[in-house]
Amino acid sequence: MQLMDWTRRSLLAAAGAGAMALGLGLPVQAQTPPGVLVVGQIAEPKALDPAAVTAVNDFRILMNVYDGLVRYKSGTLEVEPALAESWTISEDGTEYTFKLRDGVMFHDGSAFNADVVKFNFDRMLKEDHPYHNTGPFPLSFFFSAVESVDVIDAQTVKFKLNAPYAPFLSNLAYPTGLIVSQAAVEQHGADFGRNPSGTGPFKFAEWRSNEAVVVEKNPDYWDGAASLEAVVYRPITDANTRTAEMLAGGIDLMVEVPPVALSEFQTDAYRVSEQAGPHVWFLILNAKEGPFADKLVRQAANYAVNKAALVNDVLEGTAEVAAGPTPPAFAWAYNEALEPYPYDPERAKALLAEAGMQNPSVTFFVTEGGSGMLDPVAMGTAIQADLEAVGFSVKIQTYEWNTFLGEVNPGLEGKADMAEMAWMTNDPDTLPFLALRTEAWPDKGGFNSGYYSNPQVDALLDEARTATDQGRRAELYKEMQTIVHDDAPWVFVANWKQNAVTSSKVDNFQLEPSFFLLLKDVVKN
Amino acid sequence: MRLFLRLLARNRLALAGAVVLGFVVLLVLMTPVLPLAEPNITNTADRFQRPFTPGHLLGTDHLGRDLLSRLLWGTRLSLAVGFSAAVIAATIGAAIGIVAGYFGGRTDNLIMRGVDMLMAFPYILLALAIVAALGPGLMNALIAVAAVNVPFFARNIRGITVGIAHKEFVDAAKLSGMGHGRIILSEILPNVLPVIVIAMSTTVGWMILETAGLSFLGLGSQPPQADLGSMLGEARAALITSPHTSVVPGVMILIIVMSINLLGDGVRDALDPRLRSGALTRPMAATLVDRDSVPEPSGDGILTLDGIETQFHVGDRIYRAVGGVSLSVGPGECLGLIGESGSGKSVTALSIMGLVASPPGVITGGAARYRGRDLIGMPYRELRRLRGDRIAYIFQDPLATLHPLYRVGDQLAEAIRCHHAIGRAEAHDRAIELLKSVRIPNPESRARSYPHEMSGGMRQRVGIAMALANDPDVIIADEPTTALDVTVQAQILSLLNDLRRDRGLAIVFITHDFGVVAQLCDRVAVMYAGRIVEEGPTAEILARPAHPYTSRLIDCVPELGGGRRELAAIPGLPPSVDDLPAGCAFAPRCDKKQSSCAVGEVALKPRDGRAVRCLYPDWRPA
Amino acid sequence: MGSYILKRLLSAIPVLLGITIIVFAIMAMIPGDPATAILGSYATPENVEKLNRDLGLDKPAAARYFIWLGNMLTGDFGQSFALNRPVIHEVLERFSATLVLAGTAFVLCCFFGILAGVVSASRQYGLADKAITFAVLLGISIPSFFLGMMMILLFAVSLKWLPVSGMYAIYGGGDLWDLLKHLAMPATALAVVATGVIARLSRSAMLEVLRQDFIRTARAKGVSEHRVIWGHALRAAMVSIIPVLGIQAGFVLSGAVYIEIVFQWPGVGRMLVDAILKRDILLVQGGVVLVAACYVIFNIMVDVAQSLLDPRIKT
Amino acid sequence: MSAALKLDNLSKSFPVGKPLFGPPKFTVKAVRPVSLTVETGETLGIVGESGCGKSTLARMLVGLIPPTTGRIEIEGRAFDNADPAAFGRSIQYVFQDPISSLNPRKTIRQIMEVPLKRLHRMNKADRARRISEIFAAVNLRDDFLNRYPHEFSGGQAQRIGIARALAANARILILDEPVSALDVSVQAQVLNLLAKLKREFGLTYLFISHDLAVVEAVSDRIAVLYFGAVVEIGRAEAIFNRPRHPYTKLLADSAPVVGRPLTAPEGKETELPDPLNPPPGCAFAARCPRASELCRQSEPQLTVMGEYQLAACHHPLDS
Repeated sequence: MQLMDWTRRSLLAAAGAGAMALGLGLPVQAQTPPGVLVVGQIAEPKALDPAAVTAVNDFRILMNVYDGLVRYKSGTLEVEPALAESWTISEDGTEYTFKLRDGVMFHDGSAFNADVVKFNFDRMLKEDHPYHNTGPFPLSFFFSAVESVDVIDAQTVKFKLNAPYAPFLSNLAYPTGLIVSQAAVEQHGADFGRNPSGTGPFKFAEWRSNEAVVVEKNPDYWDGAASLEAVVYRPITDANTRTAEMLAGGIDLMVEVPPVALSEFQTDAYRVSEQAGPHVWFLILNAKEGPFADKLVRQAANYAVNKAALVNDVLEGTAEVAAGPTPPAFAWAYNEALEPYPYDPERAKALLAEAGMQNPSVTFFVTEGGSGMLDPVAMGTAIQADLEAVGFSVKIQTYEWNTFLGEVNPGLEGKADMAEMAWMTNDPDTLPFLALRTEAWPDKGGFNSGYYSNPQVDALLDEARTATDQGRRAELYKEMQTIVHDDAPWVFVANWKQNAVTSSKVDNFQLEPSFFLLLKDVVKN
Repeated sequence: MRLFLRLLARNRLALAGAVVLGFVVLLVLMTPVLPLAEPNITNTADRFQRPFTPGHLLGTDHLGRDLLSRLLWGTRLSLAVGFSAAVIAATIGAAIGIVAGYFGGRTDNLIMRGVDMLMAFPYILLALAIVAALGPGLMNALIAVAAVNVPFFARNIRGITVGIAHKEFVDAAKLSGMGHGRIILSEILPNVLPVIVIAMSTTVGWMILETAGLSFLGLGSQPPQADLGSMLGEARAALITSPHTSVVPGVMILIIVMSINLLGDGVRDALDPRLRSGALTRPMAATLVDRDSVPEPSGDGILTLDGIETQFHVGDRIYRAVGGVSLSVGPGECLGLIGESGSGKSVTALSIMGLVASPPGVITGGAARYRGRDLIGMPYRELRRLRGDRIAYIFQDPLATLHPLYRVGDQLAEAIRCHHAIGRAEAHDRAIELLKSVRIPNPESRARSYPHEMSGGMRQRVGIAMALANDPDVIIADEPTTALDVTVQAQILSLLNDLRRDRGLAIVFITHDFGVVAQLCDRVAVMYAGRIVEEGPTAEILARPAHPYTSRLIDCVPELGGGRRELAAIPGLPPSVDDLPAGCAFAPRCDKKQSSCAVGEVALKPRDGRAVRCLYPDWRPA
Repeated sequence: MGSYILKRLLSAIPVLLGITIIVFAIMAMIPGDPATAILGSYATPENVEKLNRDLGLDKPAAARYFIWLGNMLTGDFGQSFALNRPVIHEVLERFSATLVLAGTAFVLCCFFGILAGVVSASRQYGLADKAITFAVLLGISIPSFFLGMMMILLFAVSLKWLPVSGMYAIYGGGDLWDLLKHLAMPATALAVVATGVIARLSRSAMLEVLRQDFIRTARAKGVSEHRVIWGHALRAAMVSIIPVLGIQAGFVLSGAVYIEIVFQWPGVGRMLVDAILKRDILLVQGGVVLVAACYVIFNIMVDVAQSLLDPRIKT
Repeated sequence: MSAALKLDNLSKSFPVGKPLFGPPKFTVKAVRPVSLTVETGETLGIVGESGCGKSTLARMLVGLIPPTTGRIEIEGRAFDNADPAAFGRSIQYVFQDPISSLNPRKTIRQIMEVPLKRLHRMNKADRARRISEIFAAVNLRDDFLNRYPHEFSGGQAQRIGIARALAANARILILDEPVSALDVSVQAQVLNLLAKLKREFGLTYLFISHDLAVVEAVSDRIAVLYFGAVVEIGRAEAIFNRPRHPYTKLLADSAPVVGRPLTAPEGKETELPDPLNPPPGCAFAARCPRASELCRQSEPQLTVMGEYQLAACHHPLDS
C-alpha cells in the first residue's frame, strides 16, 4: 500500500540522517601534539594587560608572558630578583632603588630599561599620564604608597614612597607589578590588552575569542628558553565540562579541579598536584550586634564547626584546617604554635550556656561561588548543620557573588550575623590590615565587615607595616595571630590547597604557593 | 464534568500519567509522616553512598544527606512551585489576554505590543535578570518563571477571546443589558476557562523544567532546602564520579514532567469539544468497509446502489446515517436526492466513492456498482483510479472544498494529471479550456487566482470544472448551490443542465430544495431518517406525493407569489439516527398514523415506476 | 511585498525601543555594580566609587540611558567592562557562534519535528504514531542541560566518539567536518525539546487539516494519498505550524544558554549570563538588544514566509 | 399609525488597511445612506443577497455597530444606548445562528434570566414566573430550562433565542435571518410562531432574509437591498409580482419555482461590483439588461412609482 511505502521511506531517511550524525564522530581522538600544552582555564581572560586585570585566572597567562622587577622564589612567597638584578632600601624604608637587568628585550623588539619601568608605574598611578586612559587599573592601589618613580640612569630606577610600606616588594612580585612594553602600549593604546607584549618566557601568539589564547616559546628568554613550544589556554567555565575534557584528553592541564572529581584522576594516566597557598576561608562574625557580639559565642561557633569534616569530606582533602587569620603559606610570618579550634560540640554548648544564650538565631550569608570560595553552598550547608547541632538556629541567605560582595563589604550590621569569605593575598600584611583593624571598618573604607576591634591588634599591624626588618615583622604578626585566634572575630575554617591535574605526558609541572601557574620548565611529550 | 472524567479515564495514556502523578503526589503528601531520614541532616563522612546501601535506599548526596528523603521533599517543593507558577502565569496572562481580546482596537494594540516586547526578550535572560534583581530564592525563581510565561498565556488567551468576543451570544448579552465587566466574567471567562486549564495543564511540566533550569544556574531554592532543580544543580559537580546523585533528581523530573504532560494531554483531549466529537481523528484514504454480504445487482443504470448502509461509530453509540439505500442512475439522467438535514442524503452520496470520514464512518452493508463493478470494498488503488476520473463530485461550499493555498488553475491541472500522464503545460492549457467551458470570463487570468479571490459563484464554477476535468460518466453533486445566492444559483443550475445534455452525464443531485429538484431532475428520491421514503419521476411526485412526509414537506415550502400567509408546518423533529423508532420513522409526526405504523419494517413498495415506503400511501389519480 | 516588509520593519522599531527601556531598567534595578564585580575582594567603597567614575556610571540613570541610546544609534555599543573590548565585537563574534548552534538545532527540530508530526498524524493510533508520541513526550520532559550532561558522559567521556566541548578543535581542526563533530551533541540536545513541541503541533495541525473539506475534494478527484498528505494537507497545516516555528526559534535561542554552558559553546547566551552576573551592563544591554532585534527580524521573516505561503494574508 | 423605527440617511463605512496612525487607505461602504420607516405593528421585510449590507443595517439598529452617518429614531426618541437597560427594553434582536447566539456554558435558565435581571430588575420568583409564561408562549417545555444549548436542535434553539428577545419585553424585534439555518419543516414552525407572537404582543418586526418566498410570506412591506442601498420598496404582495427595478425582477425570476422550466435568467453572468472600487453610477448597471450610459454615470434615487412602491432606477420596468 502506498501509505506504507512513503512512511517507510521517510523513516529510513530519518534513520539514515541519525546514523550519519553519529558516524560523524567515530574516529575522534582528542590528542594534542607534543610540545604544546593545553591548559583548561576557568574563564575567558578579561585582558592580557597585567595592570588592568584582577583575576587569578588571567594571572595564569600573564605570569608566563611578562616578568616583574622581582618574583617569588620557586616554592615560596619570598621575593627574588627578576628584571631587577638587585635593589637597596633606604634606612627609613621610603626609597627603593633597583638595578635593572641589562640586554632584556620585549617580544616586540623594544628594549627594557628604566624609562619603561617609569612608564609602567606612571601609566597606572598618574591620572594625567597620556596612557592613563588605557585603564582602568583596578589594583593600582597596591602601589598607592608610591610617590614618584625616578629614572637614575638607563639601568637604575628609584621608587619613592610616601611612608614606609613593608609589603611593597611583595606587591611588585604580584602580577599588577609586571612590566609591559611601552612601545606596544603606545602602538595599541586601549587595545594593548589584546596585543600584549612582555619579556616573559612565552610570547603572545593569538587570541581566538572564547576559544583559546595561544602563547609561543620566547627563544631569547633571558632566563633560558622554555621547554614547551607553545601553550594553549582554553576557557572552560563549567567545572564539569572541564573535568570531562580532561578525561577525554582535550586538555593536558586542568586547574581548580572540583573536589568531588578528584577521585576520577587517581590513575596512572594523570598526576594530581597540590600546593597550599596564601588563602584563608573563614566566616565573618558580626561582633557589633547580635549573639556574636559576645566573644564566648564566637568561640562557641569555632568549636561547633567540624572543620576536619569540611576539608576532608566536603572539599575532599583539597584544603587544610585553618588555625588563625594567617595562612601557613607565609611560613616566615606564621605562628606554628597556634592550634586550630578542635571540633567540640559539647564545649560549644557549654560556652553558649555560659554566655546565657538559648538557641541564638543567626542569619548566614552564603555565596554561590566566587574567587577562592571553594564550594560555598555545600560548605555553608554543612556549617549550618553543625551550628544547629549545638543549638544555633541558622537561616541561610544565598547570593550570587557580586550581590554577595555588595551586601557583605559595606558591613553586616542590620543584615546578618555571619558571612562566608575567602581571601588570597601575597603578603601577610594584606588581609589582617584590610579586614581586622578598627580603622578598616567598612565606613572607613576597609573590609572589616564584622566590626572586630582590638586596639592591641591595631597597634601590632600598624607597626608591622612600617617595619623593614622581616624578623621583626614576623614577631608582630605571630603575636597578632595569637590575639585574634582567641578573640575569634571569625570562624577560621580552611586553607585551600590549590590543585591541578596533568596528564601523564606532562613532566616537571609544579604548583606555586602564590597560586601562579609557571610553565617555563614544563615538558610535554 | 462526569463526561470529562469519563473521557479522561478512557484515554489510557492519560490514565497512566494520572496514576503515576497521583502516586507521586500521594507520596509527597505522605512525606512528612513517612519514616524518612531528615532531609537536611548532613553526615559528610557518609557522602556519595551508592543507591541501595542500607539505610539509604537511593544513596546519599555530597553532604551525606539521604537522597530518598531529599528527593521526596524536593519533589514536594518542585511540584508546588511548578503548579503555582503555572497558576500565577495563567491567571495574569489570561486576564491580560481577555482584556486585550475583548476590547480590541487600541487597547489590544497597546497590550499586544507590550507582549511582543517581552516575547522578543530572550526569556531565560529575562528570568535571570529578574532573579538577579530580586535576589535568589525559590520564591523569586517562581516569580521570574511565572513572569516570563505571562506573555505566552496572554497571547494564546487573547486569540481565543477574540474569537469568542465576536460570537453572537456576546452581542446578545450586551442587548440583555450586561456591562463589560459582567460580560467578561459571565460570558467570556467560562468559555475561555477550558483553554486556560488546557494551557495550564500542558505548562505545569514546562514550569518545573524552567524552575529546574534556574536552579541549575544557581538561582533556585536556598540551601539546605531541596528542590529537584537545585538537587540536580548541586549534584552536577559530581556528575562524573557519582552520577546517581544527578540521575535520581533528573529521572524524577522526567517522571513528573512526563506524567504531567500525559495527564495534560488527556485533559486537553477531554476538554476539547472537537476531540470529544471525534472531529480530530484522521480520516483514512477510503471509508472503512465492514459488510457481511454483497447484495445481488438490481438496477441497470451506469451507477447502481443496492442497499447501502453507512454508520458512524462514536464511542459506544451507533448512528445509522444511511439505512439501506438503493438507487440507480443512467447516462444523461439526473436523479435528485432530497431530504432535510440529517436525512442521510450526503452520507449516501459520499459512501459511493468511500469518501465518508472514517473513523467514525463505516459502510456496513450494500453495494455501489459502477458499470457493474462494486465500488464498496474495492482495493484502494483501483478506487483511486476511478475517483475523479469516471465518477466525480461537486461539493457544497466551494470556499471550503477548494484548497485555499493552491491557484485554481493548478488544482484543475492536478485533477487531470492524477489520471493522465501529461505535461504541466498541457494540463494547464486543459485547465483553461475547462474554465472556459464553465463560462468563467478571462479564464487565463482566473487560472492564476486563489479561491478566496473569487466570488462564490465563480468558485462553484471552478468546482464544476474540476468535476469535468476527466470527462467523467457520473457526477455526484452534493448541494452545489445551497451556499449561493439565488441569482447565482440560477446561473449554476442552468450551466449544469446544459452540461448534462451536451455530455450525456449521469448526475446524482443532492438538495433540500424542491424548487431546484423540480427544475433540474428527471427523477427524485425523498429521504427521511436514512432511508428513501418515496421515489419516482419528479413531476409526478411533486404533483401527487404518495408519502405523507413528502406531501407535507412540499406544503411547508413557501412559494413566491403566495403573499402573506400562514404556512403549513410539520410538528416535532426528525428522529435521531442513533435511536430510530420501530416501524415507520415518520410515524410519530404523521397525522395519518395507525397503530400498525409503529410495528415491523415498512418496505419500499414499487408501483407504476414509482415507489413509496408507507403502509397507507395516498395514491391520487393523475 | 516590499512595502509589507518595510511596514513590518517599521513597526518593529517601537518594540525594539521598548526592549531597550526594559533591559536598561532591569540592569539599573539589579543590585551590585560592575566595579564591585571587577574589584572582587578588593572592592572597598572608595575603590568602587573611583572605578565607577572611571566607567562613567556616576551619572543619573536617565542620562545614561539616552547617552547609551544615542551612541547605539551611531553604531557605538560601548565597551564591555569585564572583557575590555567593544561590546559590538564581542556580541557579533559570540552571536555568530550562537547562530551556528541555534540555527542547526532549529533546522533539525523543524525537519524532524514536522516529519514526526506528519508521520504520526497520518498513521494516527498506529504503532508509528504511538512510538513517536512517546518519544516526543520523553523529549519535552527532559531538561536539556541534563540531557546534554548525559550525552557528554556517554558519547565523549565513555565512548570518545565526539569532542566534549567547544566549537572547533584547538589543533588540526577548523574545517566544516570539525565544526560538525563539535556541533553534533549540542545541536541535538538543544533541538530535542523544540522537536517535541513542533512534532506535537504538526500532528494536531495535520489532524485538523485532514478533516477539512478540501482534503476530501483532493481525494475525490483521485489524488494519491502520498500527495494528499505531503502536498495538500502539509501545505495547509504549515499555515498553523509556521507561526509556532517563530516562537520556537525564540525558545531555541533562549535554551541555547544552558547548552552553551554545558558544552562550552562560545555563544552569546553564555556570554549574557556571565555578563549579567558580572554586572557588565553595556554588554548585557547591547547583547540583549541585538538578540531581540534578531528575534524580531526572524519573526518578520516568518510572517513574510507565512504571507508567501498563504495568499489569504493581506500584504 | 406612528413610526416604531425611523432611519434617516443611515450609513456605515468600514476602514480597510488601516495604518497605525492617520486615516485608513480605503473605506468599504457596507451600507449607503438608507432612509426607512417601520410603522408600529408592521413587519418590514428586508431582502437582499449576501454582501448587500442587510446584517450591518440590522446591527446598527440595536447599537452593536455604530453608524458612520445618519440617525435612528426608536418610537419617536433619538437612538440612545447610554443606558443599556432602558435601550434593551425598547428594541431586541434575534440572531441568525441560533446555537452560537446561546452561551454554550450556561443553562437555558441562566440565559433567560439575564434580561429579566438586568433590564427589569425582577426578583427570583418573578423571574421564574415570567420565564414560564414566555416559554409557554413559544411552545417550549419548562424542563428545557436546566439544559445546555448544545442539547437542542436548531429550531428549538431559535425558539429559545426568540424567548430571550421576548423576555426583554421590547416592542420592536430585529429578526436577522431567523430561519435561514433551519430545515423547511422547522422553518415553517418558527415563522408561524413569530406571526402568533406578533399578534399576541403587538410587536413590530424588521425581518431580514435572503429568501424571497419567506420574506413575502411574513411581511407587510418589503425593501430590496442591493450593494448597500435600497433599490426598491413596496407592498409585499405587489413587489415581486410587479417589480419596477430590474434587480427585483432578476431576484424574482431566479428563485426556483416548481413547475417553471430551467432557464438562465436574463442578464449577464456577472456578479457584485468590487466594494473597494465601486462604479460611479448605478451599482446594478453592469448586470442590467436595460442599462444605458446614464446608468453608468449617475446614481438613481428612490422615486415613487405607483401606490406604496418606490424604486431607484433610471429605466424602471412597466407595472
